[in-house]
Amino acid sequence: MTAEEILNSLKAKFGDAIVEAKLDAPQPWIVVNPSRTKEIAFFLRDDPATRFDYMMCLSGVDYNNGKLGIVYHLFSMVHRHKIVLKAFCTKEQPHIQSVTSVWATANWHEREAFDMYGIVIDEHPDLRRILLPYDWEGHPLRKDYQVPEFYNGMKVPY
Amino acid sequence: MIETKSLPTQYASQPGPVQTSSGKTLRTDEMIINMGPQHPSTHGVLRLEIVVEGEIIIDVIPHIGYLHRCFEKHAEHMTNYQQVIPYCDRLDYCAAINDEHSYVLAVERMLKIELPERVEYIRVVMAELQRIASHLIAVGTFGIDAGAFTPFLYAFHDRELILDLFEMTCGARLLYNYFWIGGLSHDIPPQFVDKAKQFCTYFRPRIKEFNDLLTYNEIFVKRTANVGVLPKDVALNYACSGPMLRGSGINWDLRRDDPYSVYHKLQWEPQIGKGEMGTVGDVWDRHIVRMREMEVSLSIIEQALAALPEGNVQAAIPKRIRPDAGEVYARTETPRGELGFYVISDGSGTPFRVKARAPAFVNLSVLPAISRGCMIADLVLIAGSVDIVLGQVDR
Amino acid sequence: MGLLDQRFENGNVFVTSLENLLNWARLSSLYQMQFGLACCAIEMMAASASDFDIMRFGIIPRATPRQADVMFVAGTVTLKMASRIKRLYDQMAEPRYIISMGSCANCGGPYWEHGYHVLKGVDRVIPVDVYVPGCPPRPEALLEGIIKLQEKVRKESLVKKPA
Amino acid sequence: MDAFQNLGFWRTLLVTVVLSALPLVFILLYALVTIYLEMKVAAHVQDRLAYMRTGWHGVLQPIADFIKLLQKEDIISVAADRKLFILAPYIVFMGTYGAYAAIPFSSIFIGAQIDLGAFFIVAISSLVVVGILMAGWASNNKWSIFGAVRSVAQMVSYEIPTVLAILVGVMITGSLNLQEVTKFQAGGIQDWVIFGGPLPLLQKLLITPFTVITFLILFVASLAEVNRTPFDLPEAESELVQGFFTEYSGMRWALFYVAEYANMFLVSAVAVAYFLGGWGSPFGETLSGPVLGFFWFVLKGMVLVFLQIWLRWTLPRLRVDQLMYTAWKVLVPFLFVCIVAIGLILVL
Repeated sequence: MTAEEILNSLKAKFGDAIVEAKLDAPQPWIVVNPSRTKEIAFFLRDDPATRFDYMMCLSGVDYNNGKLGIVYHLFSMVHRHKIVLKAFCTKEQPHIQSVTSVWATANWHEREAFDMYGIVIDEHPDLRRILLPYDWEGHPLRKDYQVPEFYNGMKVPY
Repeated sequence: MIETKSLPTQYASQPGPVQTSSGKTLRTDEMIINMGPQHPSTHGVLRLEIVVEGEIIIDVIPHIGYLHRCFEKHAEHMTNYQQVIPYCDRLDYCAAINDEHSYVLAVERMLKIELPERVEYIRVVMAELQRIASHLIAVGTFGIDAGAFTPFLYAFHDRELILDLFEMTCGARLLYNYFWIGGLSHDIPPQFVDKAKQFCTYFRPRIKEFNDLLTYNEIFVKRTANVGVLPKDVALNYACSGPMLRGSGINWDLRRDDPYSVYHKLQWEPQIGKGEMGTVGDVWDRHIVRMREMEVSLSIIEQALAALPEGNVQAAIPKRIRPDAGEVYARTETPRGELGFYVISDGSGTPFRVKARAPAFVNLSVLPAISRGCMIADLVLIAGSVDIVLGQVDR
Repeated sequence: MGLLDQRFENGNVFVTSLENLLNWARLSSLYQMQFGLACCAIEMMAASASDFDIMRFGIIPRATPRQADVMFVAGTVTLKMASRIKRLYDQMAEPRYIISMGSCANCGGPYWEHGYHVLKGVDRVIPVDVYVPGCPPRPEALLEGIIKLQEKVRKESLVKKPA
Repeated sequence: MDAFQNLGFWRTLLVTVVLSALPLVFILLYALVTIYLEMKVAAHVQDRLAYMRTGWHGVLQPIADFIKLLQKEDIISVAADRKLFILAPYIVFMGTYGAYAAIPFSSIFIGAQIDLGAFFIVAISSLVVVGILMAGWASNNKWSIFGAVRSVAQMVSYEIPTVLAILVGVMITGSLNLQEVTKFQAGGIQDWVIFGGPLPLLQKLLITPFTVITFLILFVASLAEVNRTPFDLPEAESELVQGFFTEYSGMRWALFYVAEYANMFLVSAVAVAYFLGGWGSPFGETLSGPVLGFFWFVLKGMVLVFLQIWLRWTLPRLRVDQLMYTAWKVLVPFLFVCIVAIGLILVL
């Protein structure tokens, strides 16, 4: 299936939940509503025409204009096609729905996005920090992050 | 809908409350044990919080991040794209070349440049040599997990020979910085081809010796067969890759199915687990897939060396790399599986965002699902068969 | 401190002979704690494998800190790991020695500037006896570090240090 | 011991103390040699050299280790059960050392001429289990408890095949006294119990397969008794850190260590006494005598110890349930068959 067909079938099913799309990029992407990612993901995985059963990657991004986002790279082992989904949120309201129930691999990736960007993943079964210590303050991969002077009495900068 | 709860029960005595015939529930005691961060068998600084009932595991909670070295932050703060390569080396320190390969591939796809043939062939040779070296560490330390120390030393002895080849080429033993964007840091030395061929002829019988020592050892087979079974659907749902996925019987190899470099010009077949000693997808299958992949790599190396063309080892690229604004996700098959780099460029000379999709990170996340109901001794083996490198898990 | 260290007021012939014997025993039997952090751990493993064979110096890996004499801090120490390393150091029995292996453990290495989660040098939490530079150091460099440590142990004294 | 009955009380005491110290000297010397041997054998299996720096080819290494451990800081953690923690290594060592009393080192030297020698060894070496359980419990460390519990389960299970195998020896030699057993096989290699003992030719031919199997089972079971690979689960390094002595440091740990090596020789000595002719020379009368007897006994024991070391550096480790399976469903049934068969052949 080409990206255009995928976009059309998504539009037909979800309508206004599909915010925007860029199909002429080398890896075409579709922007979806951050509070409806789960049902869209279920549809993409279970629809026999798409069958995106393999999530390659899930990355949090700080776009440095007050916008945060999560990028889903999907792949189908059955049809061997790819698509990129994106969901954006603001720094003030960083909420994106979890897709862990669709692809189990998203669990740790989403925890990492929370850890690094502070994106709150709604409906995530176990939303804790994953890489940094549980008592760490701040979300280091945000572009405006300031490195703390001390952590637990240990000096952090060189 | 894919059923992820179809995991097989591994022992007759399932953990949980036991009822007598009169309906009374017996009390059983559960215990929490910490394995790691310093433990002989966690392959680095992984910490596993284990809930056990006697020796049987009820739950495993991995705690990672003890080696979080801020790779993604560094990638954003370097002065140019090339400076990220040494940090990629340090992600998966057992297979540094494969990490570089993935990153330079992502940037090259972004720049849309064509590489000289010679570069691609040398890259294939190096990547496959590195794959053998990495698998040797994996199976060697796996031997230690199973209680056999000697195979580890046999494996490391052979690995040294590969490191000699690398050292001859770029001067480093472990972290190379050899693949550069648009080519290689420099050409291979003249005697390299002969030495590499010698290594191939030397190493083939050694694989057999290793198999006799460990893989087909009766005790080892008893320990690993039917343990830690990872069914196909679970493997896909957790997006496992590499020997993990192939061990579960899925015929999937990025070198063949999402071709990069010159793998499509060479003759070879991916190895998959067939459940020869037990169930498809058990620990032994993952081990044998690694052993057989080493043989496949040898044949790839021999073919690539035979077809090695003459030519330049650097494509004509601008001194200052400034890809157009955009994004790319490129993936390669590393010894641990699919290593992808998601690179976003904003048109400046430094990457805007680099996300490493680390195979060890993803493969490790399946560990709790496949080790419930096992024994502590099995957990050690399952963790060993996942073949994690903490540098990649924690980045 | 070992059982006898710095228990003597002044050195005499007996004390110095005992000192020589104990120092010889200590330096020839440095049990290593089986513990690696990152890239350098692979080189440490290579050093204990057949080609370099660290056991020639009497170094045997022990899995528990209680029975170890020397800890190689081989790799990047992160802030999350630092408290654990401190605890492992505390669990080791005196006399105990630390070899900091590789640039990361020495001073933060390549992660010194932007590594928000990297401890810039393990000597900020535990005392270090020998620093082995390199990223990662070759196994030969580690062996040299061990010889340096042995030289250091040879000069230890049982006599109480002047206050 | 009969020779001392005419001496006074104090002289008897003195002689007893000196004589009982002899096995201790032997154990210490033997432990030093075997620790060195273990590492060297391992190294040569693994294509390397091991100790090279202390003395010629590192022969002084065990001595250096010993001196170092002597003056190492002695750690007893706050949460540990202090009394049991301190007591445990001594009990483990005592169990082993006590068993040496009934080992016939030579035709003129045996610590105690007990008629129930074999029985005494089996009984007193079980004391080791108590010590190990104490060590594991007192350490207040979960890995230690696991090690201790595994160790107890393993030793108790493998006691059965060991005792049954010794029983086969008793059936053939007709004695529990290890000196008597040795004298029974004094005629050289063809009279050793492993080859059927001094029986008529037909019986010997019939019985030999069973005795060889019994000896092999005894050897396997003894591996488990002393926690050696492939049965080294109690101290499985990759699983339980160091098992029951995870928390021990310095001299106390050294005591465990020496006891472990002493145990290796102990089980070998029992096997040698019952199946390999004890201190008897393999050539019958030639090259026999009290001193040469001692030499033969130690040589045979060391060959078995060497086999244990060799196996350790070759094989992987079993799992707990497989370990129990091996004991109860493989070794014990085979031994029952052997016992019945040997009994039938003997009454022929």
